[in-house]
Amino acid sequence: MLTEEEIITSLKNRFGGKIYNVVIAKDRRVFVEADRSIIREALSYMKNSLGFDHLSTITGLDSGRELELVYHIVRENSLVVSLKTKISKTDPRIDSVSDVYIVAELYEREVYDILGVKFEGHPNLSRLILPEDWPEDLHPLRKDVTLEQITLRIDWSRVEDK
Amino acid sequence: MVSETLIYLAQLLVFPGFLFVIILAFFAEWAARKITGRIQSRLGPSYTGYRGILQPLADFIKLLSKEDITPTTADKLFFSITPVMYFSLPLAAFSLIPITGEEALVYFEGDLIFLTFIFTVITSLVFLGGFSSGSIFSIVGGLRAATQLLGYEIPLVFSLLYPAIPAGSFSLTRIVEWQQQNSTWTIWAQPIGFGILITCMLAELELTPFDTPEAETEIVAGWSTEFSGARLALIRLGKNLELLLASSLISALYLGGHGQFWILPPVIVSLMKMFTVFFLMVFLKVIFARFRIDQILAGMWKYLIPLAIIQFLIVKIIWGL
Amino acid sequence: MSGSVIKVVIGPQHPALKEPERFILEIEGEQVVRVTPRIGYVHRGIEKAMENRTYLQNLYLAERICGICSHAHTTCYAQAVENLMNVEAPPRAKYLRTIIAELERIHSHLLWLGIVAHEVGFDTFFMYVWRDREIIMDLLEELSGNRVNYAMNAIGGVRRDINGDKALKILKGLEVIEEEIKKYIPMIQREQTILKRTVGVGYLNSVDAVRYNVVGPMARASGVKRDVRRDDPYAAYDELTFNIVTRNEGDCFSRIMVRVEETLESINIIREALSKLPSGDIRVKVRLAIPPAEAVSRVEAPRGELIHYARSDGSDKPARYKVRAPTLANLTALCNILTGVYLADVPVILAGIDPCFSCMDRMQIIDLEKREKKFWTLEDLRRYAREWYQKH
Amino acid sequence: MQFALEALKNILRKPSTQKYPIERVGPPEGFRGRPVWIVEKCVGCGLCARICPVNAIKITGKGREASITYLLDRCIFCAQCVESCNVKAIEIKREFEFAGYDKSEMNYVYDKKRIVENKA
Repeated sequence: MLTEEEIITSLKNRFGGKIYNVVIAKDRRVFVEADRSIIREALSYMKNSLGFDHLSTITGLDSGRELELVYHIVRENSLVVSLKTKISKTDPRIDSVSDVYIVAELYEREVYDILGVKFEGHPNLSRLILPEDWPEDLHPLRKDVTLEQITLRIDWSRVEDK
Repeated sequence: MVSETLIYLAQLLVFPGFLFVIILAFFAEWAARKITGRIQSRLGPSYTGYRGILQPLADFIKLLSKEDITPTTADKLFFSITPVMYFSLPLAAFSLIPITGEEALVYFEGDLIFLTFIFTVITSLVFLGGFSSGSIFSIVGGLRAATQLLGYEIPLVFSLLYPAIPAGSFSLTRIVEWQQQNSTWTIWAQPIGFGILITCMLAELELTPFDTPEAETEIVAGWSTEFSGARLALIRLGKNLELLLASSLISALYLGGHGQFWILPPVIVSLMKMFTVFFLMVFLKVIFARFRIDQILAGMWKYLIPLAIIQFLIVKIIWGL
Repeated sequence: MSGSVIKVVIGPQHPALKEPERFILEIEGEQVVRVTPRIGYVHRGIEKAMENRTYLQNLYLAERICGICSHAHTTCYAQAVENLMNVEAPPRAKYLRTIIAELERIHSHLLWLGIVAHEVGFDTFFMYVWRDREIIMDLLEELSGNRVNYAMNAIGGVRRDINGDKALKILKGLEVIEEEIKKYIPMIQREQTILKRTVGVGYLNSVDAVRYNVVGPMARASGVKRDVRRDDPYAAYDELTFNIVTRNEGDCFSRIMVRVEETLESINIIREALSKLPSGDIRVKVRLAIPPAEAVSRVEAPRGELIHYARSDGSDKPARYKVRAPTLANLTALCNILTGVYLADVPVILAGIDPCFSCMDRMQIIDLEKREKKFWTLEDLRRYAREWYQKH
Repeated sequence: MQFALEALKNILRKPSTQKYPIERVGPPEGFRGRPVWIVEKCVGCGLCARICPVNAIKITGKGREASITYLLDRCIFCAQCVESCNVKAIEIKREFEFAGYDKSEMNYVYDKKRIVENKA
């Protein structure tokens, strides 16, 4: 049973300065920030060496100036590490982790849908939840997208007047 | 001569002919729904008429008033013929069954074989109806009905024909007569045959556990998915008629038909027996889950056909030697 | 062989699916060779909507993510917000949350058992199970004021108390339910038609269950002993003793049995929680001024692990609120199981994961409230839409 | 055949459904139905309108002169308004049959001048 501190130490030993902003919010909840270049490596290290075999989900969010991805990984179904990374808003690209965690394939498609992040190496990066005719460049969860822009996408002119 | 013809016509059209049978079918549907409801801890139909007895009629009229849609992919000719045939075949076949007494309205040597043939034709109609609808669900449903036929056809025919062996006749009227003369029921000598017949009839009538052709959760309404309005009304009525036809056939073949019982008139006796079989089938339908199509075929060939052959040997030993 | 492959589309409207979702199955004969899911038909845009509502209003929005596990979602939401604010719900509130959560689990599992019976064509059993489920629904209505959206949770506690009178009613109802379930277990285990359709169908071994990150009863039916209630305790679960039901077969039948036995376990949990119920306040007064922070909250919903992630930026609305419902986690494994099975087994397997598609899809929402006009007629909508389309 | 006996037992058992419009069971005590404003108590602070998660409450005017419009078709019956009201001017009724043909008939207006609740 590794403690929260031990996990952070071993992460820091392995990746050094590319791991920062470590917060242990409460028992079993750890928030870590990592450089985007090591995300794939860090996740596969944590899965294979530290026993984080469960990827709960990937949260994508728009923090204003840049986009953020949060990988929630779980060890022994109890210790949750939220690995955060920042990516640029104009050219959002990051390595896909779908070969480390199979389920990531689905979660990455969701993030691609709502934020437009391109996952490099993803086997099938296509729409997951938005309709097929949704505009390519309209990513609903970005902060600059207003409710008006994503509201009422029904073509009423095609509906006959009674 | 003229009056005789008129009486015969009245018999054919009113009692015990078409009108009587159709009313009986509505009543049977109500009874089946009510009993299913009570078994499932529900009320069943309860608003129309006394305890909802008019509900099947109300449904029928409602369906008649609904829009009749023919899919563009459907084969128009067969799509229109199937419901009519599906309704009229069992209705016509009813005149072969001696409900009221001594003789059926129509009888001839070999009418049992004719009845067997009608049951097979009905399944072919199901296949045809499904195939002519042009919808994927209907086609799968029709195909499943045809596949299922491969399984139950042989034991069904066997068990239908066994009662003819002791009676020495292929006429239904003669078989019932034979049972009365010997004051016995065929079921005592041939219980296995009765079991096989009930099982195969469940499959023929597409009732659970053999309702794969219209498995709701897999293929919507199966072969009848695309039918609507008056066609659906006819199909539903036809289904009830077929169910009644099957129960009256079983009661005639195995339970002694209209045979005298206490002081009751023969028509009451035969109706009582008919509804006993009917309720047995409804009850069986309610207490099972659905088999898969491959499991049905395997089960039919593995168990029912050997059983049918055993029954044949028993019958042969008693009467044949 | 590509010539003989037929594409069968299940959904978005299909009787095997109680909610709209589409699965494109490529079949050869009666066997499935490839499955492509297409989700998003009940995508309501809840995550975006949450960013535009206050924390208090979001509590009720979170409740409406799912109708069946509404309490699981609000518990998760309340915990996340409490974490953001660094407050703890009082112990009595935690016990009350546990009791409602377990009642909800019983009702959800029974609902599912009925549906699986319906999928194998056994409508009578479906009616029996749903009849017995009414007892729980009535209890929940009595306790919380509504059959489905209980609105029991508040930020910092619960809204209604369970007094002695209601506790007695719960115990009485549980007795009836327990007797019924115990009667059904041997029936399910011996009824041939059910066994034929479920034993060995939809097999998932324990290695794959871990590899595909399967959660909830589906993982436990494959022998993976994972349960957030024990491993990552929340509410009052760390003070209660209970077993985690697991089975090793990994087929649809073991999924049935795991869920049925879990309802019995839930009954015991409620009894223990009622007997241990501490006295005290049921909620703490909180001021909804939330500092910038982030929180991860996990709950064992009836369908498995539910995870919420919240981030606040100091305003009265969350900066980001993420919900991942258990069905989405099981979707990858589901598609894998479906490959190679018979077409007739597809509904049973689909039902086997107890899918809840409304939970799975969230996001865009039609929100007219920010407009100035109060009531919109259809005509207004049309005009608005035409103008909108001309502009863009 | 496991369910044969159970099925037979159920024929004799009282059915668990009812003929709804003829026989009906009321909701239990504490059921969250339609909220009702007690105009005498209302001080017109507008808190209920602000916290309502679905904006089902509109308030016009100020203080004791305020008029409250309650939109039944938007209401989700969460009873948060009842809980938030500082002067306990909102009560929850046990009513639950709200189906109607016209949305515009589902608005209730609570106004000092008219005192009683009116359908708008």
